[in-house]
Amino acid sequence: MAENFEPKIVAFLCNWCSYAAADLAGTSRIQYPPNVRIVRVPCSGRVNPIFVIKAFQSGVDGVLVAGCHPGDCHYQNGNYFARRRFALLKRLLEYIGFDNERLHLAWVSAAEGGKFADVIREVVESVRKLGPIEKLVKRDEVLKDGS
Amino acid sequence: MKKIIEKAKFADFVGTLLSDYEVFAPVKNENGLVLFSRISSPEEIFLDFRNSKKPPKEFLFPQVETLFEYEPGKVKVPSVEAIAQRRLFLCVRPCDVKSFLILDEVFDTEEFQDVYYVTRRRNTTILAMGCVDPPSTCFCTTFDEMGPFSREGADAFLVDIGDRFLIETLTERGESLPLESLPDASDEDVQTAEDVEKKAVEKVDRKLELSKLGEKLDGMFESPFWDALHEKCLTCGVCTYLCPTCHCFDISDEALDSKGRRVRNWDSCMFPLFTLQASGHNPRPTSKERMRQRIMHKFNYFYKNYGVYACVGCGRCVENCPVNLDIRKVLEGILSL
Amino acid sequence: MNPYLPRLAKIEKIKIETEDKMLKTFELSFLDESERKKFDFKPGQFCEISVFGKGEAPFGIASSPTEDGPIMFTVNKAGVVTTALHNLYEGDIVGLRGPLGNSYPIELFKGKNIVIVGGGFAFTTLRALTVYMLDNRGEFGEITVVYGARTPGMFLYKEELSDWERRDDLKLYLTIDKPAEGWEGKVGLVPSVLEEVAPSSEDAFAVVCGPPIMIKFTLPVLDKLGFKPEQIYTSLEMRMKCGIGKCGRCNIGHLYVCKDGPVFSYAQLRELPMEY
Amino acid sequence: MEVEAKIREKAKELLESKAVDVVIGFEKGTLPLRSTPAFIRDSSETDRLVWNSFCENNLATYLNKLKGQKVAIVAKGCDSRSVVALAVERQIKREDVFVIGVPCRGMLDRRRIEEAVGFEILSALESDGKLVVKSVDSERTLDREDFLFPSCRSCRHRNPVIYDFLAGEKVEESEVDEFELVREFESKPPEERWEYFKKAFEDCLRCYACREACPFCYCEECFVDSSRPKWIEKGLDETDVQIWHIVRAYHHAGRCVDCGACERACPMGIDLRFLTQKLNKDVKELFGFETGLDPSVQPPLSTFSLQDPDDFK
Repeated sequence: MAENFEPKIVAFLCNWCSYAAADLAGTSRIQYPPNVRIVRVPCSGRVNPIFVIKAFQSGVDGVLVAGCHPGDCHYQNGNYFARRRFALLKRLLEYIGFDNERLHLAWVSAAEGGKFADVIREVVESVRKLGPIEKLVKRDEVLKDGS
Repeated sequence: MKKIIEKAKFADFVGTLLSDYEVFAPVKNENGLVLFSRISSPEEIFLDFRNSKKPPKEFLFPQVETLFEYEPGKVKVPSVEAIAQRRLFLCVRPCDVKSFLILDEVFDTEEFQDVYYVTRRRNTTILAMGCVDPPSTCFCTTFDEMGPFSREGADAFLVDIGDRFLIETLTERGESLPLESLPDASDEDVQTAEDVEKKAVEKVDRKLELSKLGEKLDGMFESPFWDALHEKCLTCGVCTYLCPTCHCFDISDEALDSKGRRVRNWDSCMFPLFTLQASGHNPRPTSKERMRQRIMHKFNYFYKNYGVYACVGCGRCVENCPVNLDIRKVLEGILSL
Repeated sequence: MNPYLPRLAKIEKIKIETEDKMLKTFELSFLDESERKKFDFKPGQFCEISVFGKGEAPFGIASSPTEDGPIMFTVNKAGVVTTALHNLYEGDIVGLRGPLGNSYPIELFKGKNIVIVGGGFAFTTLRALTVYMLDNRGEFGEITVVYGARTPGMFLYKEELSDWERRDDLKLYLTIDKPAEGWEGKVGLVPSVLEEVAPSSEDAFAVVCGPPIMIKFTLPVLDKLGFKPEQIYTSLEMRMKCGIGKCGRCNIGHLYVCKDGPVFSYAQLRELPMEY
Repeated sequence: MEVEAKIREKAKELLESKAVDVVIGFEKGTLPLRSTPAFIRDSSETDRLVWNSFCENNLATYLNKLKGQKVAIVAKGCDSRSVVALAVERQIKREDVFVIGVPCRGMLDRRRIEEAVGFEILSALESDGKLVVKSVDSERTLDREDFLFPSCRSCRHRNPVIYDFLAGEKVEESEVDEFELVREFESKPPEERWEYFKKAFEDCLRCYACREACPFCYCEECFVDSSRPKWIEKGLDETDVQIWHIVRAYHHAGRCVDCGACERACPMGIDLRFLTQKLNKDVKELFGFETGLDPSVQPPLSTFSLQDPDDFK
């Protein structure tokens, strides 16, 4: 089952670096899996951990949070705050037994179109191995969407 | 009629009930909480309890209930059959049985009948059990015709008289219970049951005199009594969520794209959103107004509207309040003004 | 009959009432025609309108029982449901539950002079009452309407107001808070205009709806004009969920605004605690 | 008893001298094994104040409601850390709060006591390390160390970290490893951890006693009450309950003093420190921070360091 399972990935990309990297990957015709749905945020520091948890609850199989390399942040320290926030969130989710490889974190600068594609490929493959999400996802026959 | 169920044969008796009814009885769950839950075998029943943590009200007026589901252009109400099975509440305490009668006043009015509550209520047989050893937090005898052995509202009544139960049927629904194979109760059994009852009634000595309560409450809406009272209240929902007579609820929609459902959840007058208006105005912004509303509702407004207090003296709010804000002390404070 | 089940209704028409676009009037018609016949209501009653997926909220019925066809509601964009309503289009489906609550005491008003005092966007059920009285004009005495708004663009039902101005069997006084160019009508707050108009309290009833600050200053004026508390009625708004006196939140004292109201006389309100 | 006398005396002095408007302490509860918060404004009523092993509430939670008033508060070690942390978060002005510090030997868990003795307790008496509980016809003597609340058992700050007056001699601090249980749990396989997590919160009622008992839950609008956006539903859906607890605990990362007030307030006896202690451990190991010990240090999530550990690839 795992081979033809197409995971749904949500990626929170910071506008100045990782979103720009996604653009660059596109303009450079670099291929990467289409599973990712991109949410553009001003900065990785804008990503509230509840966004990530809410995504998992809605049935998203994997989440990527990407920002500028430390020191490159357009707002100086947004990514430093994100670094602390997601260090704690990742360990807390792991602690409660949630399969932690569903949450991926990456620094991708605006010039790293190639790295962006690699990161997406890596995220999709690692989540594909885990199969559809079971923990924290709302199982609700009425509210189950079509797929 | 009065019959005897040997404790040794109680499991068989419950077995026969299970074949005719969905049976809900006190069960001790893995986390050590005694809760009423649906049982599939007699062994699950746990009788060494004073009262359940959550009141059995939750099976007539569930904490979460789907009112209807909807899709674009279509509203689907849950079929009445889904909630109309024959059910039996086993070993319910008299105070909780009385709470059903109080909830009936709200949900079963002829102008607007709450079909969800009324359907369940009309299909539920109530086999109550007297409190042989009522704890000190109980004050049910405060309310008229209420006590550890009051039978009002029950279809049949169990009294624990040592190695056996005396079961007394009170309504025809009670008579329709499978009691034929049980021996009749001897006069001696009946006498023992009466002694047990007398002892228990005396034990509930925290009896408040409420005759003047309504008139006192009428005059004290602006009284400084409320300022002193509310300060330690945290405005959490414990007292309302564990109360057998609290009936307030919230209605909200849960949706995914174009499909969804409308759900009714328990609500609490202690919560910030209870009376918060879209304009931002909230007639009851702090714990003072909310605590005053809780007391006024249960002991003044409800009495004015329905002629009965919205309290059965079960003591759950007394036992579980995180700051030990004891409603009996509140009432005594009001009565002494 | 399940009291929580809304009937499906279609939005026939949406009209923007005010210049700031925060108020829109919706005309709703039942999908099932037979429901409309059963839907007999009186001025002052309200309905719970459902936007499926967002929730339900109470709105006064703005149309009069004498107007058949779609039922009119004017909605101020404030919360989740009202914002959702404002985002809908003509032809969309909503839910409608009602009529709920009591109404203005029409029987009591018959043969009497009626003074209607409205402020801001609280003119919905007052419109229903006024239109009802105009359609049964003979049954009522003198009708005086004092309606104030912040600016000329903030009046509701502007076309009808101009029709009413031309009628001789209705005294209409429109006022705005501050002078605005192109406006010849009165300028000033409702209480002061009411004092100036000074309708007689003889054999009369007053109906007051508007923001609390307006009511606070209107009552003393009515009192000075000789209106006793039992001659003054108002319609109150509270947070509501069930609309049928069960969910426990909209009470003032022992009365529920949804079931025992929303229309109360001031004699009633004086007996109740000031908690609204 | 002498701690109690000192508290009363100090309270009387503060009220008489008008140094404070109100003294928040504990008075005798209406049930055995219970003390209840008391708000004393009249200096003649300070004799209502008591001190025993059942003063379990964290009174700092009331400071948020008494802004602008001069308040004296009876504070155990953990409560005093709450006062420090609330001042750091600028919710209270330190000079408006007079801390009557009380060295604490840990509070006793009434539910576990009642379960252990099996009978309904009608009265209780404490004397040097022992607790004598009585019912109508039976009596038991218990060792208080066996019935400490979990947070008190792993407490390393029994003496108040700040105080304007200390009611009683300092007690010796324990060197217990406060994160021992967390480390043990971390070593378990994921599935077993997930099962424990699911079972721990399945009795949750969404009554929010944990939120209201905590001094650091002072948001104007809690995320569960938000309707725009609506993060989670209000019912008992398993994932909504789980997310409520995950996010509530997460919001206390680097702000929780592990006083255990949330756990004690929970009517369903849920292991709420299960999540907050993990966060406290991570905050200490990753950022070297412990809440409420040093008024000059910023809470970890409102600052950063260039040398922070980096999980981003």
